[in-house]
Amino acid sequence: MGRITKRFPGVIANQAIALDVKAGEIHALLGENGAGKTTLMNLLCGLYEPDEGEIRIFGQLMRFRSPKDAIAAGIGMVHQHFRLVESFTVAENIILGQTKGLWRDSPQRLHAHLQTLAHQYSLTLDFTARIWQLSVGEQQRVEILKALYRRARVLILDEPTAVLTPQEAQDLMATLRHLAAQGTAIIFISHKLKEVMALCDRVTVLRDGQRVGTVAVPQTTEQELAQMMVGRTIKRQRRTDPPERLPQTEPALILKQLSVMGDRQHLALRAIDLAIYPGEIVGIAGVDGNGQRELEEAIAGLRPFSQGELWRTGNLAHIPSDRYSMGLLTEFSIAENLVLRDVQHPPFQWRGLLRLAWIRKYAVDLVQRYLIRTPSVQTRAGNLSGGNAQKVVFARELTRHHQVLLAAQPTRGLDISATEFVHAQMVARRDAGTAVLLISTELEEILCLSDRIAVLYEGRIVGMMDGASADVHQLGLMMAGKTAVGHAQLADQTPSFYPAEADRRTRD
Amino acid sequence: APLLLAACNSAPTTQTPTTTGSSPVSSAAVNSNAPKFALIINGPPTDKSWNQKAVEATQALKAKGIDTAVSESVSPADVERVLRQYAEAGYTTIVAHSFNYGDAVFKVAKEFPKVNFAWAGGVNKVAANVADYDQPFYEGAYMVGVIGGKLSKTGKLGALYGFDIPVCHAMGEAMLAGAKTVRPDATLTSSAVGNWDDVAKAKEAALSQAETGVDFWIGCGQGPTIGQIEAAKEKGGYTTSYVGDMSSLGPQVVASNLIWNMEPLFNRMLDDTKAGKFANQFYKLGVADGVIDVEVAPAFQDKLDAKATLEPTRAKIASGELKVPFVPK
Amino acid sequence: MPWEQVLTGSFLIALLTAGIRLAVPVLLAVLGEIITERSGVMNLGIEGIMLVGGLAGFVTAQTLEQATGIASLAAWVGLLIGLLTGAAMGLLMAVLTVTLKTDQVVTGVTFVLLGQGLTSYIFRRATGLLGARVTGLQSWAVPGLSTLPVAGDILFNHNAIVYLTVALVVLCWLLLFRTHWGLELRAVGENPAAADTSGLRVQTIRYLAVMVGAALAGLGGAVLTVVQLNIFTEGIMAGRGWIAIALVFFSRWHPGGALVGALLFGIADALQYRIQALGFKALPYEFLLMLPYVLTLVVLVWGSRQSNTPAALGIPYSKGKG
Amino acid sequence: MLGGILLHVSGANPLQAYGVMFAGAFGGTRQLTETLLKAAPLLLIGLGMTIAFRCRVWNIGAEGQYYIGALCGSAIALTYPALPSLILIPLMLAASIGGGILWSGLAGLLHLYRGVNLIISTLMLNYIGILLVQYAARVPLQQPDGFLPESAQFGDNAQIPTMLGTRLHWGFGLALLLVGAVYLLLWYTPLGFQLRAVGSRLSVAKCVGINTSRSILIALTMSGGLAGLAGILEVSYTYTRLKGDISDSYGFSGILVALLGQLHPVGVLIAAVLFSGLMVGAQSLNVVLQIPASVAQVIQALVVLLVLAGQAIARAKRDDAIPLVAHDG
Ligand SMILES: Nc1ncnc2c1ncn2[C@@H]1O[C@H](COP(=O)(O)OP(=O)(O)OP(=O)(O)O)[C@@H](O)[C@H]1O
Ligand SMILES: Nc1ncnc2c1ncn2[C@@H]1O[C@H](COP(=O)(O)OP(=O)(O)OP(=O)(O)O)[C@@H](O)[C@H]1O
Ligand SMILES: [Mg+2]
Ligand SMILES: [Mg+2]
Repeated sequence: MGRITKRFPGVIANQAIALDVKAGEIHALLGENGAGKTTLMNLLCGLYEPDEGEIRIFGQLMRFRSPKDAIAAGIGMVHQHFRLVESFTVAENIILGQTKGLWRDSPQRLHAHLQTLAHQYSLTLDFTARIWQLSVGEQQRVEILKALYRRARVLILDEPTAVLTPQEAQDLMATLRHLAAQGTAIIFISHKLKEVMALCDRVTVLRDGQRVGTVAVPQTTEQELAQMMVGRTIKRQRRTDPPERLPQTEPALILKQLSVMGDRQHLALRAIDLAIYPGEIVGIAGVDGNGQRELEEAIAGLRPFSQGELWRTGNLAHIPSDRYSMGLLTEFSIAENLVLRDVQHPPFQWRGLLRLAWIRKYAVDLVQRYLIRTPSVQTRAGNLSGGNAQKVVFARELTRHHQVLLAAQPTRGLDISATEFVHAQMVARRDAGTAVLLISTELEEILCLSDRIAVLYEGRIVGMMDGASADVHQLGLMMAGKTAVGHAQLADQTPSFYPAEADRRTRD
Repeated sequence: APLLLAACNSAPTTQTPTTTGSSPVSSAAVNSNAPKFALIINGPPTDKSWNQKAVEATQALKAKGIDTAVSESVSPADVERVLRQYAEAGYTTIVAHSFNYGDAVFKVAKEFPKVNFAWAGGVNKVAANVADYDQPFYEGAYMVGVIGGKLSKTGKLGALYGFDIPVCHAMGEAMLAGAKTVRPDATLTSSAVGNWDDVAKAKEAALSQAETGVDFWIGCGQGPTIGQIEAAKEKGGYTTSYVGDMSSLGPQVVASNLIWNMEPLFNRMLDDTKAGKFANQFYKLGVADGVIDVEVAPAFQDKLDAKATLEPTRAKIASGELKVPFVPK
Repeated sequence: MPWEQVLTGSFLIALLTAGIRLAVPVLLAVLGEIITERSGVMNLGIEGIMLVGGLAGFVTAQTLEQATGIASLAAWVGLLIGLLTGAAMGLLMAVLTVTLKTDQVVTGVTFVLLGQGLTSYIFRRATGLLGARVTGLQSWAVPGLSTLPVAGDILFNHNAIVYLTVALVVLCWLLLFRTHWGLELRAVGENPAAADTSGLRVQTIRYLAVMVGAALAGLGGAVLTVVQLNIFTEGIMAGRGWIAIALVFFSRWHPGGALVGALLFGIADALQYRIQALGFKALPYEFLLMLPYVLTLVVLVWGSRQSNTPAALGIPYSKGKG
Repeated sequence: MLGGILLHVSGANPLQAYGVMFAGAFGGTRQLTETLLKAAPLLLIGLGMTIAFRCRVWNIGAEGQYYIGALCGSAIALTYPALPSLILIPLMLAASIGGGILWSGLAGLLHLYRGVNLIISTLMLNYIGILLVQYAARVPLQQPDGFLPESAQFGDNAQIPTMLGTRLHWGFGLALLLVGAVYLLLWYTPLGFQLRAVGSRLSVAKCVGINTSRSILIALTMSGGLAGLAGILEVSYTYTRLKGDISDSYGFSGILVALLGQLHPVGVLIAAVLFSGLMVGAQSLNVVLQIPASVAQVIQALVVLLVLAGQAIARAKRDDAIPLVAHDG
C-alpha cells in the first residue's frame, strides 16, 4: 500500500500511509486507540475506497470496489467487530458467498467438510450452533475459519487475541506461524506487545493516522515500540494493595445459590455463591463461554434467575462486555451517551426539562478527564474507535455514585495507555470503598488487579484464591476444569446474615 | 319503455365523462342568466352504476347546451370546499350526489341563498334553497321481485348490500314483496359486504348465499352487484343490474336492469330553478316519472315476456294503485 | 343459528374451498413480500403493485382473447404480463429504496397512491374496458384425486393457479432454506455488512428480491382480475395488499406460515359470509365482518412469541457502516 | 414532468394545470385556510407518529385510533348535548384522546405481554375500529328518529370554535402548539431522551436501566391519543356528526407526513401543509379544469416520490440517515 489517505468528516483517519507486507511474513500493526489501524485495513479489504493512494497485491495494482474484489484478490479479514450473521449457523456463515451451484449440501456433508478444515488449524467449533449462541471467543474462531476457508493469501486479523484465552491465543499463534510458513502474508493488529514480539517478523507503528515507522522485531524492544506508539516513555503502573478491610463490613453484593438459564436453554450458571465486600476487587477468571455473560447479565438485572437470590447495596455501575449492544448508542452523541443512565435525575434535568448546556459542560469535562479522543462531544459515538468508545462507557459508569462496580472485559481492545488508565480507575474505586467485580478472560488482568480470584468453569465457581498469592499455573489448570479446590474457602465467604438495606432480587 | 331499452343496450359511452375541457371558473360570468349545472360525486364516474348514471344524465344536459361540470371522487371531508368553489363560480344548480354530503350542503347553502343545491338524502330534509331527491329503488325492486319470482327455481332470493342502510334494506324487502305476488313461498336472504367496491368479497358473499339455495339476486351498490353477477355465472342463477345497465358483465345471468334515469330529475331541477320553484322541494321521482324503471335484459326477452310480466305491475305502481311497501330497517 | 346447516359435509367443503379461493391472490403477494423482506427491504406498496399488475394482466388477457379467441392462452399471457409489470414496479421501488435509500415506508405508501391513480387513469382512458370481461381459466380436476370424497372437492378441484400457488409455497421454502441463493438472500436481510464482507453484492441481491417480490404481487393482482373475477374495476384490490403485509408478519417470514395465515384469513372470511347467509342476526353484521381480523389477533396472542424478523429489515445499507 | 405528460394527454396545458393546483391550495387567504384546515388532522397524526417512530414503535394503526377517538368524543357530545361549550368540548377532546390511548394501548399490551407484533396488531385494529364505528353509527348512536346510518348532528356547543373569524378552527391552533410541545418533549425532556434512546437501540436502553416497556407504551399511546384527538376534531368540525366514513385516509397520510417531515415536528408541520396543499390543489384541478381525480392522484404520488428522492440524496450527502425498523416481536 502506498501513500494511502482516508478522511472522515472532521478526522483524517489515515494520512499518506505506506505499508508493505511480504509473503510469508507476519507483520504487526501497532498504534493507540484511534490511530487508524482498522481504517487502513478496511481500505485493504475493500470496505472503503481510499481518497488517495494505491494498493498492490503481488506487484499488481488493485482497485477494490467491494469486498468481493478484495476476496477474489486473496485478501481475508477478521474484523475487530465481527461481521457474522447472528441467526445463521457457524457453517452457514463460513460458506456464505463462497458457494457454487444452486442447492445446498446436506448439513452432514457440509459439517464433515468444514471439520477437516478446522482440524487442519486445530480450531474447534460446533458448526450447527447459531452465532448468537456463541461466546465472543467462539465467534472469533468462526471469523478466522471463514477467512481461511476463502484461501486468503493476505490474512488480516484486527485484534484477534483480545478475546481468546491464553491457550487459545497460543494455538492461534501456532496456526498463524504455520500459515505464514506456507507463504501467506499476515497482518496482525494487537495492543499486546508481548504477543507481537513473540509472533511477528516486522512491526509498523501508526500514530494519529500517520506512520511512525517500521522496524524488524529482532531489532527492537517492547519499550521502544510502546514509545513509538504514544510518543513518550511510559512506565508500568503497579496496583497497590487494598486498604485493610474492616472486620465488620457487610458484603455489598451477594449471590446465593444463583442459577441462571443461558440462551440455549441450558443451565449456564449453577448455584453460584459469591460475596463481594466494599473495598475489594474480586476477579472472575475463566475461559470465555463458561457463564461469564450470564453472570454479568444476571447481576445487571438483564436476565432472570431460575433459582437463588441476589443482594446488593446501593447503585451498580456496569461496564458491559459488549459495548455496542449493551453500552453505547451509536446514533447518539458522546454527550448524550455520557448522561444516558441518569438523564432523568438532577442535575441533568430541571423541572422536567433537560439542561443541555450543563450536559455539554459535563461531557466536555469527562472527555478531558477520561482522555477520550474525539473532535467534539457532539460527535456520534458510533464514529469513535473501539478504545475511545469504551472510555465513554467507563466515564459514564464510573462517574455515577455507586457502591458496586461490575466490570466485564473492561479493557478488551484497549491500547496500553487506555488499559493502564482503566486499571488505575478501578483500583481508585476500590480504594474509595467500592465493591468491584471484575469479569475478564485476560488472566494477566485478573492477576494484576484482583484481591481475590474466583474461577468460573462450566457455570460453577470451581475455585477461589487470594489475589496476591495466586499461582498462575494452578489458575490455568482450574480454568481448564482440571481441579476443583477451594470449596471449603468458599463456604467462609458466604455470610449468614444479609444487610438490612440491601436490594433483594429473587427469581423473577 | 322501448326507447329507453334501446338507449341502454347501446355500447357504453366511449368518452371519458369528465374531460370536457370547458373551464367552469373562467366562463362563470359570461352569461349570468343561463343555468349552470354542477354535479359532485363520491367515487369514480365509471362504476356503471350510481355515479356513472348521474354523470351520464349530466352529459345529456351538456348535449342540450347547458353549461355543466362534474367533480369526481370528492370525499365528504372535502365537499364543503368544492361546493363553495362551484357556488362562487356562478353555478346555479349544484347536485351533491351522496347522502354523506348533506351536512355540508346545508351549511354552504346558507352562505349562498341564490344558488340552488340538491342532495341525495332521500329523507325529505330540505331548506329554502336545498332540495332533497329520493332514490325509490324499492319501487323498481318490487318489479324485479316479480321477475325473480318467475325465474327462481328454489324460491330463495338473495339481497347483497354494500352496507345495511335504509335504501338497501328497502330494496331487499320490496323485492321479496314483489316475488310473493308470483311465488307466495318466496324467502329472502340478505348479507352486507361492508364495502361498496370490493367485488371479490361480494362474490364470495353471493356464493355463500348460493350455497343455501339462493338463485336470484338483487344488489345494492355496484361492488355487491358485480360480485353477485360473477357468482351467478359460477353457481347458476340470475341477477339484476343496480342503477344502470350491467348486463354486458353477464349477458346470460343478468335478467333485468334496475335503471335510475336521472335526466328527467335533473331537468326538473333546472326547470324549477328557472321558475323559482326549487325551494323546499323533495323530488320523489320514481316509476311514475320514468326515473325508476326496470327493463328485461336482451337475452331474457324470450324467456320473460316483458309485456305480460312487468307492464301490469309498472302500470299499477305508476298509477299509484299499488303502493310498494317501504321497509328501511 | 341453524347448527344442523353448519355441521354438514357440504357446508364444510364449500367453506374450505372458498377459503382457499380467497387465500390465493393474497398468498401470492405474501410469498413475494416474504422474499423481499428476507432481503431486508420492506415493500409497503403491495396494494398499488397488485392493482397495476391486475390491470395490466386484465388488459392483456382481454385484448388477446378478442384477437385470438383462445381464452386460456389469453389468460396465461395476461398472468405473465401481470407478473412482469409487477417486476417493473419493483425495479422502480428498488431504485428508490435501495439505491437512493428513500424511506421505505413512505415510498411504499406512495406506491399505493401511484398504483391507484395510474390504474384508474388508464382504465378510464381505455374505455373499451368498461364492462369488458375475460373468460379466465377453467378449473382443472386433478385426475384420480378429485373424485376422493370431501378432500377431492376441497383440494383437487380448482383452477391451475391454485395448484401453482401451492407449488410456489414449496418453491419459496426451498429457495429460502435449501439453496445458496436463499442463504445469501437471508444473510443480506440479517446483516448486510457481514454479507458485504463475505463478498455478496448486497444491493444487487436486494434489487432482485424487491423485483421478485413485486412480480409475485403483480401476479396476485392478475390472478384476482383475470382468473377469479374475470373483470377489472377501480380499486378492485380493496385492501388485499395491506392484509398481505400483515400476513407476512403473521407468517414470521416463512412460506409455510404464509400458507397457514392466508388460509386462516380466507376461511374466516368465507365463514363469516356463510354465517350471514344463514340468516344469523344475533350479532350485527359489522361484528361478523370483523371475524378475520379478530381471529388473526387471537391466533397471534395464543401463538408462540418467538419472532424472526430479518434483523436489517427497513434499514438501507451503505458501505462502511456496520 | 411525468405528471405533465399525463396532463397533456388529458387535454390540459401542464403549466396552467400546475398553476391551478398551486392557486387552489395557496393562492389566497381562503385557499390557504382550506389547506391549513385539512392539514390539521395530518399534523396531529404526524406529530404522534413522530413520537412513536422516534421510539421505533411501528404504530400504523392511526386510522383505527382516529376512528375510536372520534367515537368516544362523539359519545360524549351525544350523551350530554346540553352542556355548555366550555365544559363539553374539553370533555369531548379528553374522551377522544382517551379513546385513542385505549385503542393503541390495546396493541401495546398485546405486544408487551404476548409478544404480538405491533405492525400487524395495529393494522388489524384499524379494521376492527372502523367496523365498530360503523356499527355505532348505525345502531346505538344513530339519530333517534333517524334514517341514515349516522348520529344526530352535534349542537353548536359541540363544534370546535373557529379562529379569528376564519374557517380555521382552534384544533389547528392546538396542533401548532403541539408542534412546539413535541419538539420540547423529544429534545428537551428526559422522557423524550429516553424514548429516543429506546428507539436507537433497545438492548442498550435496557442495559442502562431505562424501562423500555414503559417507553414503548408511552410512545405508542401518545401517538394513539393524538390520532384520537384528530378524530374528534374532524368529526366535530367537518362532519358534524358520527358516521361510518369519517376519514379521508388521514391515518395513512399522517404516517406519510411524519416520515416526509423526517420525524422532526417542524418538518412534519411543513410536510402536513404541503401534503394537504397537494390534496386541495388536486381537487381544484378537478373542479376548475375538469381533470380526472386519478391524474391528480398520480401527480400527488410523483411529487411525494420526488421530494423523497431529493431528501434521500441530501441525506446521503450529510450522511445522517435515521434507519427505521420495528422492535422485534
Ligand atoms: N465511519 C467513520 N466515520 C467517521 N470517523 C471515523 C469512522 N471510522 C473511524 N473513524 C475515525 O477514524 C479514526 C481512526 O479509527 P480506527 O477505527 O481506524 O482506529 P484504530 O486504530 O483501529 O483504533 P482501536 O485500536 O481503538 O481499534 C478515529 O479517530 C475514528 O474516530
Ligand atoms: N434438516 C432438515 N430437514 C428438513 N427440514 C428442515 C431441516 N432443517 C430445517 N428444516 C426446516 O426448514 C425450515 C427452515 O429451517 P431453518 O432452521 O433454516 O430456519 P429457521 O431457524 O426456522 O428460521 P431462520 O433461519 O429464518 O431464522 C423450517 O421449517 C425447518 O423445520
Ligand atoms: Mg480498530
Ligand atoms: Mg480497537
